[in-house]
Amino acid sequence: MDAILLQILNGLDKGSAYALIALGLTLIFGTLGVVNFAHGALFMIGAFCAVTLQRILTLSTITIDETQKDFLGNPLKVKTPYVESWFGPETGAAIIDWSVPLAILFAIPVMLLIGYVMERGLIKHFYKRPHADQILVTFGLAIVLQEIIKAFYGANPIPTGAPAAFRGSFDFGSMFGFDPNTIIYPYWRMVYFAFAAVIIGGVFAFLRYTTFGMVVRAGMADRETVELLGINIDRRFTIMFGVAAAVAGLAGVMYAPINSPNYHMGMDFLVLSFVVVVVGGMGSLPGAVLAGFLLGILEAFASMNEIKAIFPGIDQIIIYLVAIIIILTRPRGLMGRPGVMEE
Amino acid sequence: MGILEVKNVNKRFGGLQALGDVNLSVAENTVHAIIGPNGAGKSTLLNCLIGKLIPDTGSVLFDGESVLGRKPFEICQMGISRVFQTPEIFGELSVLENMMIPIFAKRDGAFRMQALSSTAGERDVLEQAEHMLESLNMADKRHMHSAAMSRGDKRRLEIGMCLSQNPRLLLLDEPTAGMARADTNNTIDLLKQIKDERDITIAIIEHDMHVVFSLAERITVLAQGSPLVEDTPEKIKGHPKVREAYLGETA
Amino acid sequence: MFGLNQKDTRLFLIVAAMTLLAPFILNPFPEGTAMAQMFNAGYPDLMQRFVIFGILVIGFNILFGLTGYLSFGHAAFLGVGSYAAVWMFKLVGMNVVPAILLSMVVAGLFALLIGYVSLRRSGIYFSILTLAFAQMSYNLAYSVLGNPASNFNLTNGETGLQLLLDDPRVLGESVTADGSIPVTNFFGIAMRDSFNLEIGGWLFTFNAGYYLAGIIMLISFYISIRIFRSPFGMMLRAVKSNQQRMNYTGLSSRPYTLAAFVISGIYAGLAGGLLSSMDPLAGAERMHWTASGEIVIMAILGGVGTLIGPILGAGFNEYFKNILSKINDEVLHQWLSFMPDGLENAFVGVLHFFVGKGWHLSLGLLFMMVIIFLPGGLVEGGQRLARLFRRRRPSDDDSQKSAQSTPAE
Amino acid sequence: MSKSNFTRRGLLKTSGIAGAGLALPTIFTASSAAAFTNEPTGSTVTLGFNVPQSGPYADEGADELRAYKLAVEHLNGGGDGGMMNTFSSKVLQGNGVLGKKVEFVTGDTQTKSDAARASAKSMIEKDGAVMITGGSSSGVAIAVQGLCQEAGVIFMAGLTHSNDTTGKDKKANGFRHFFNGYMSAAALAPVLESMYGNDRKAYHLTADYTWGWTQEESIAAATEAMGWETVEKVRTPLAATDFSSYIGPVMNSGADVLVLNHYGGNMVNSLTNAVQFGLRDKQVNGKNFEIVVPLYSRLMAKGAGENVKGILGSTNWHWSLTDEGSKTFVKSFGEKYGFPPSQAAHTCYVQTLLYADAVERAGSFNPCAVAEALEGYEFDGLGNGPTLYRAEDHQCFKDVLVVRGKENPTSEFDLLEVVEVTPRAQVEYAPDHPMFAGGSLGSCNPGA
Repeated sequence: MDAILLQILNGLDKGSAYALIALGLTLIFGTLGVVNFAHGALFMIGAFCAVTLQRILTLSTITIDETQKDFLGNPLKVKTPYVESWFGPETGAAIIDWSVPLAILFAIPVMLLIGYVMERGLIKHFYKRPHADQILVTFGLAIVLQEIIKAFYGANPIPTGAPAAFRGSFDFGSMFGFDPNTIIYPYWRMVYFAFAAVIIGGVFAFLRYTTFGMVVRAGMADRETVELLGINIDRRFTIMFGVAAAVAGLAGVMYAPINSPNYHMGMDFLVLSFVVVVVGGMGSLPGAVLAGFLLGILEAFASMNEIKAIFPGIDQIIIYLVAIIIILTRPRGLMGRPGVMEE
Repeated sequence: MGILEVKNVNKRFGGLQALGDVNLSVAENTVHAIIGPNGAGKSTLLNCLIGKLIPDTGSVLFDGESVLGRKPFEICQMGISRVFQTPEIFGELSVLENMMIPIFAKRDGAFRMQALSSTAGERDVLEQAEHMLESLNMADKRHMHSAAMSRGDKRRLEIGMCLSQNPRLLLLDEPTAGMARADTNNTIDLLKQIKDERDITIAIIEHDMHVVFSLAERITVLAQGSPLVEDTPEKIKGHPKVREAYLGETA
Repeated sequence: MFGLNQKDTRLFLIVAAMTLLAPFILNPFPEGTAMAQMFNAGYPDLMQRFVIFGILVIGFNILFGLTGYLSFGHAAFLGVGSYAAVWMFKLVGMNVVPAILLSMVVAGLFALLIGYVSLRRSGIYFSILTLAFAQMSYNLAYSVLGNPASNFNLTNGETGLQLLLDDPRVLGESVTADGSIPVTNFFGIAMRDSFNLEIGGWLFTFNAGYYLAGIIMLISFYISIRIFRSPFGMMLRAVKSNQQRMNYTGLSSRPYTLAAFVISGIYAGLAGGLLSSMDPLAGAERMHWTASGEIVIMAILGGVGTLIGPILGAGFNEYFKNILSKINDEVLHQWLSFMPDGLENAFVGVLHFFVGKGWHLSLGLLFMMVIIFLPGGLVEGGQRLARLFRRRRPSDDDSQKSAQSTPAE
Repeated sequence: MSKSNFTRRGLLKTSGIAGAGLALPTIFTASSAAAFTNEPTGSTVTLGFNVPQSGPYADEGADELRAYKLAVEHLNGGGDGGMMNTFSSKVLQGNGVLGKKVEFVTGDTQTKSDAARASAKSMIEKDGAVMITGGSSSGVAIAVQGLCQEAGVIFMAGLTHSNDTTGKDKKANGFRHFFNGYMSAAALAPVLESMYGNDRKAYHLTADYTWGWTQEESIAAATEAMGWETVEKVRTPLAATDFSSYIGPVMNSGADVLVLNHYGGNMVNSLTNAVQFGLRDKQVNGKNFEIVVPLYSRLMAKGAGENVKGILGSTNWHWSLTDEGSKTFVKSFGEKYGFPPSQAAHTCYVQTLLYADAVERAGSFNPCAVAEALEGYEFDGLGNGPTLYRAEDHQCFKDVLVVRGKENPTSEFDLLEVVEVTPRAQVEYAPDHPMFAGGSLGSCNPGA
């Protein structure tokens, strides 16, 4: 029982990341009709927003410490971050410590801008092209983006820690009356789940309760009619692309403390999030979120020793297996509409 | 006994009775029109005839054989050809190729692996297709991209493709919908010509009364999912029930 | 000729000539020069890759180009074919013929299975089904099916399936007289045998393996032309164009798509078998989704649905992949040594990001350029060039137009 | 008609044949002119450096490449000579190898066995490389080693830690300086015992591929021998990026030590996740919960950041060693590149020197002669103390370092501290040890 609860927690967490990326992919697909293979790269760039801010905050003055030696035996160069010399060592250290949450503020304008430039500069020209061309050009863009990041930051993962206040884990086990330590869960992962819930809720509320959102939803359902009403749906769709990029980017920022960001993390997520989108049903936002959590939880369960003992290697293939079963039993995924991407 | 027999067909969608106790008999070598106001169940009935929908009860027999539950290509191979509301042709293929495909289908059945023989070497199929195009007055367009043609020409080609298989029953679903007057008249002329030249049964679902009364030999009026009357065009014109349900407003 | 029309015959003869003369064409620079060091591609391994990936993409194009079904898991068949061939070398003997035949059979059966299930869906749902099957195959091949410690080591996991000295090879020898693993051969002609022709400063290498693969590629290409021009090919294009009409014309589209899927799977298996014949080690990475993606890239780069496109796309991709990754700063300095020092360093500093470890970046940019500016792929590029030249002479645009509905070469 | 098994182009580069440019075509045979594959006949010799330049191990590959370039510089008489000064053999003069200037070509393994073989083939067939070296994973090393055996060139393995490289997949033309899973385990076990006691319950998380399996087998055997109990061995997919669902159950199992048989990105993530779950703050069975990472590298430690503090593992070499060889190497590498070398850089540098030295001693580039010169060769002064290249399996035997993540690093490179230098005698094993059994070297292949 405790093991199952634990895996549900793990699944919710994995699911949060899948759902956030799939949500953005579906927004772009639903509004613009574009299959965006560069979406994983946007997630990765988000994570590197956190890395970049951390680097900016730790820009340092260099002083020579004669008492210590570096690896060549020369006097050691000691770095003191500017923020520490400006705000005092304690406040400065606290600011650096909180660099990941602060990076949210940094990432939003950056991601909106990247989204805007991407849509106006490239994606716009591909609305009328076949989906295969869209996939290929955005895949090419994804390679280019990740290679640029690699050229600047290297291929090695870069540790980007959560604020000290969120390190460590919470013991659900003792809270629910199980043995202590049986269900422990890191604070930051709980923050991530809550954050994902807020973003998902925010996107849905935005689409449902704002006029802007209503126009976009109407445009998703029937673009021509909305255009006939004299509404400039293109401009709104461009903005939605920016929003989708921002959602992916924020998912990336908050993910940085969970796993050290590296340049190929976007590709690692890309295929899985596409599977999630399709299992959810092309063009369905609730479907994407539902499928994200469903696959996250199933993946967590498949990694349990008890289950692996019965089906060796099941954790390697569970997502794909489930995807195949769902697509075969439900022709358009969990919540897809007919006629979308079926030709 | 007609070539197409619809017996006691019922179809519900949730709470909506789309078809209620439909009985219909289409006699061989006649032109039979099915008309009715919007929402009368024409499309549902058509979908039952071509196997796309399976009625809750009742049967649909073509030449004594049930069509229910059969796949579209099987129904076609039985001798029923279908013309769609918007012309369905192979847009990316040339007009000649469009015409060859049904001839191949007629000759070789639903699937035949001829991966290494040359299309250009299929003399008999080519000849038949050329001949068909000539009779449609489309021979000069044979190498055109079929998607580039006018709507009337596409319709002409589609009907020609159906005819090339010598079907026993031709099902037309609002064949002139959305067409200009001239194209509509051309299509009517073509259908008349077909009726005169061939032994073929035509079932037509139509909105346009001009088309219906130019072609049909018998007419079934559908209202609220059930046949109201079935008779010759002359009788239908004067029928009080029809006037009330339908023609009253439009005629 | 050969049952092809005049235009196709000409195309086929051009491809045949290029394939047979490739050792000359690919080595335009004299040996020992800086240009030769990087740009010459006439060495056996790369030449083999050109034609083998050509076969793979020709097959993929029969499915994707004609029916429009985008398989995102095609690399699985390549991988299965490779494994089958290596198993043949391990168990039976080093002749490549049975190995290649077995790879085609195994890949065909595997394609039949996956195609039968996946073709129940269309569009992106089909793509994701094929992707899921391929990723499952890859993951299992990499780990569970490749554990050397277990009794069921089908793939040898990370290292890849390789030949060992103690393999049985019932129809051949396990170990050669000098204590090595025997080499793959075609009735005695070793695949790695080459002979070198030296003319002036130029060196041309003629490799047995390349010529075997090249001839098989020509046969595959010939078959693909026949398929394109056959009633079957027309039906496949009909599937892409309008499935609804096709079904209501009395044709069942499923067996057609399945046949196309299996044929392209057999092509992929053949390519895999050839890869293993040239270099008898089969790695699981061949089945990774990025490998499948690369097949799609090559097909679209060349020009989807065209006859020659797959060969151009495969050649373009393999050439740049191999060449760009081998250029390093030292080579750049050597090339640019004619410049003043400051300028040279500046150029090297910039180019540094695009070669060697940055080759992915260049390749990504190249893909984007082709897709953005040449929607019809390299074939369209060629047509534009041809038109540019033709404009000077009285144009024959009408014949051009009338031919449009048949696939361009 | 003439035949050659692998074409050789290096031959033509400087041989003056170009002068006969307009002469009649001559068909010549490589095999009649050469005794072995890519025999260098001009004034230069070409080595092939095959390292991961793209993919997750690109940074490690870049460090290997730096070391190779440094080694070439030193062999050609440039720089300060590096470890050539401390090497016990003195035949290298800084005038190239056998008087030929050393040149090199580079390739990208992508950490995929297919791509690595293609890249190695291109260096052999096109560039005339007479020796291939490099790599950053065991799968690649074994695959390329097999290729070099077939082609008839020497393979000097880079970073490869699987027992199989010199175990069941060993080859006559292949040589490994780096240590292996068995040696890691043999070096670690006594330290683990003295630090954590001999009554421990270990839980293994293992990357689900060849290297992971051999490492798990080695560590489990060594720790069980000293009294530990192995509670569970769990395989994790190589593609996994988030290990939370594997780490969660650890605390449930009653284990008090977690062994992470992961490398590279897998290790960075699994260790980060384990620390995130607070495992290191827990008490189990009345003992502090501990985490062990059997194979460490500085780049991985850098990726995992603060999470490595206090975590034990083993490494082949570390820049903080104070023997003369290590100090000289760190100095010449550090002055050229601005930071200390990694263990991957060290092993690659040493392999290049060892190869050059063996050629000098053999007086020939012939792979068979070189192999003979390397087999059973005893040397010193290259950073790991007295070392033996064992003839039976082409594995180097030398001291192994047990290291621990440093609590108070003074710089971004100062992440590990050496806990113990385990002497060579303690990590030696018989060539027919069951973990290395099966397979045989075969006979050396000179190609041609």
